[in-house]
Amino acid sequence: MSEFAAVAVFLLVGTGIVLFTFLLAKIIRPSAPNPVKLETYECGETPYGTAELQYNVRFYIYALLFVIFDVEAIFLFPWALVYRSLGLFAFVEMVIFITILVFGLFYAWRKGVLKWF
Amino acid sequence: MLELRGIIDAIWSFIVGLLAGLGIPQWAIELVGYALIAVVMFGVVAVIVLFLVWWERKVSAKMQDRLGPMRVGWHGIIQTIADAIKLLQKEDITPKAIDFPIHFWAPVVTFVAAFMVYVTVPFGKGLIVSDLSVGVLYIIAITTFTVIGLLMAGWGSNNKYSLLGGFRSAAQVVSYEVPLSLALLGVIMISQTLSLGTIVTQQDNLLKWYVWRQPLGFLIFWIAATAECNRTPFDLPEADSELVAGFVTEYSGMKFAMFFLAEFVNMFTASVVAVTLFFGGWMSPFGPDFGPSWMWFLGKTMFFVFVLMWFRWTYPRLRVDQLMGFAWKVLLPLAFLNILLTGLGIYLFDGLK
Amino acid sequence: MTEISLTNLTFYILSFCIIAGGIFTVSSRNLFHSAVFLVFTLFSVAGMFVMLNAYLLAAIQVLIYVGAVAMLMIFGVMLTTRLADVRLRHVNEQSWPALAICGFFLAFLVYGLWDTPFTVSGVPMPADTAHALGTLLMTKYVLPFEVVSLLLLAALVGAVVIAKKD
Amino acid sequence: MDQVPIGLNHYLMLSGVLFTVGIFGVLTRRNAIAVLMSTELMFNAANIALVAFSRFVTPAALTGQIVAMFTIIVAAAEATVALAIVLLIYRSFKGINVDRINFMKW
Repeated sequence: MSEFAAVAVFLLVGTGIVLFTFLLAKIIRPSAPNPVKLETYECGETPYGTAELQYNVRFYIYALLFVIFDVEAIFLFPWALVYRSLGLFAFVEMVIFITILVFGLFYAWRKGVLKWF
Repeated sequence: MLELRGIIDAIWSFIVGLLAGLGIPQWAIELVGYALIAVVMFGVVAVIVLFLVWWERKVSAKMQDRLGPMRVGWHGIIQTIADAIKLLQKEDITPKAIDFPIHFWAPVVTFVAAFMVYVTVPFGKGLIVSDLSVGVLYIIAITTFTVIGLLMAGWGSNNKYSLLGGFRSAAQVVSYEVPLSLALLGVIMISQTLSLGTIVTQQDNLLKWYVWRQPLGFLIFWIAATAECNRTPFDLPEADSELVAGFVTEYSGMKFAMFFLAEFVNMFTASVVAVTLFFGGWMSPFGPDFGPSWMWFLGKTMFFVFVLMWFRWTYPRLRVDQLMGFAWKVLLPLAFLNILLTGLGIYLFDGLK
Repeated sequence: MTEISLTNLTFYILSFCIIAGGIFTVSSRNLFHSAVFLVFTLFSVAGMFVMLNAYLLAAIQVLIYVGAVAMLMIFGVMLTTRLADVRLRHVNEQSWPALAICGFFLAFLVYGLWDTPFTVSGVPMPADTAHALGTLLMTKYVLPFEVVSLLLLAALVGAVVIAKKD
Repeated sequence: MDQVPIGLNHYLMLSGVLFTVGIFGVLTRRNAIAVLMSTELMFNAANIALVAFSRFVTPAALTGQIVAMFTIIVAAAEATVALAIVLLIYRSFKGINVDRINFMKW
């Protein structure tokens, strides 16, 4: 556990330093807000509506695909870690595992999910 | 030899003597030590980034037959320090429509995530803060916080450009993350460890560099890492002709600086991981004790940073459909192929138990 | 303070982070804030796994929960809710009965768990859990391991069929 | 600061409290994604208990950690399908408040 103490300290010290620079900047910098300055930036035009648009659902579908393949990739790490000591059996297991998921990838491909337009 | 470990140990034993003399218990000394290391590491990272910003401008200028920054200091070398001071005193414009806590914490999350990677980076012989036993996974895990940070920036700004830029960056980073982890898997299969320190010591001369056994893996990793850093040719999120500045549109002053710093830190991190896993880290090509190890490390890493800058002025930007198609239809199948080939190679050439 | 009390202190701080993060997750009006608090909670849980010597599991927790699941939640929030929705009522009319039920449940749990003498083993944890986990996954638990690939395939096909615009 | 070392019961209490918080969220939230977040909290509570048992009761066997690993994976698969369904609901109902989606009730 003590090896992770450094991680915790880095987290706290890093956050602390960043907040400190924000504070420093707050002390140094000028502050002269006015209503026009505080408008949402839209290339100089008066903002039209809010950021409520119908966004492309493609982004979401890629995120769904990502979760599946990320889980798979992470699940392979413990396997890779002991690959040499387990022999041919582990290799065959992995070929089956990967084949099943590659099948999924090709399914998504054939269904046209990977096409952007 | 110019090894830094001895100097650091000498300074550290002096501090320990001082603190122990004051009657401070052992565990507190350890924590203070880590805190000091963290502050020093922050300084090191900051100096590296300041240098990289200047260097990028110089390299860009040379490639376009310009001079680049020349005014402040010798060949403009302290230009970035001047820029940093300027950013520090810039007015911080936070629009009224933002979601304040999210807008405020997004740059903090992004930067701290980029910074925390350096807990387990071996800078040289003995120069590693904490050689975590799950080091490789730790680095991948911490860098995923970057996605959270930029989604926060995109949402918190409540601006169309920011939101769209955030979506784009997240979809891109996420798509290239799978091939990236799978490419690193090949190295893990050969090295049988996740600790970065051990992976470096396994590659103790030129012939043992893992890049020779993982050429495809390295190629996949390097392309994916370029995309993860949002560098050209994968810099769609900040395609300034379409999205102004992407998710940083509504940021100014020090908050903008944090995103900017994090971008360069991530660029350095990508090079560090490439060097550590594929090119022997701080080991010199001729054996473990040839020249100061940290110089080898920095030299190799700077070369890869230079390659990233070189990419920027060589390749045109991809279209969004090409970008996604490349990750899912080319890199991902290739990464699977790489794992199968690696498994087969280990089986045929090394033999399994 | 000694080594033991430092561990205790870490435990209490992490517990506080987990529970406070959880409470904010379920009670925040702004759904995006909920998602960010969820990330915070999940990260603290990873810290708890580190305290329990499960380093590999902590890394997996951050990678899958924070990097994938919470990221997906944030995507979902960004696609389906607006900043303006914050003004809407975010809980249904059953919150007081629900609170009562949860109170009873918690009291029941505390009553049941606090004094149960579990047989705590004195055997120390193996130093290298990552390799041990890999070996177990490939030997004793190899069937679940393969079933997981089928499960992931099913989830993939399901998600594609449901989410694809036609 | 008490000197009692943190034991199994402390972790189980933490797990119980987190689980209760998750239940409260599932029972009261109107938004489908918020309900999903609450279920993730409950998954995590269960994982803490599993890993704690693995640490204290069967340290050598690591069964708890393996099961927790499978739980994480099942949770990820569940979240994927559930969020795809949320997207579908959003498309057909123009909103994802679960108390409006009651047409299968009777």
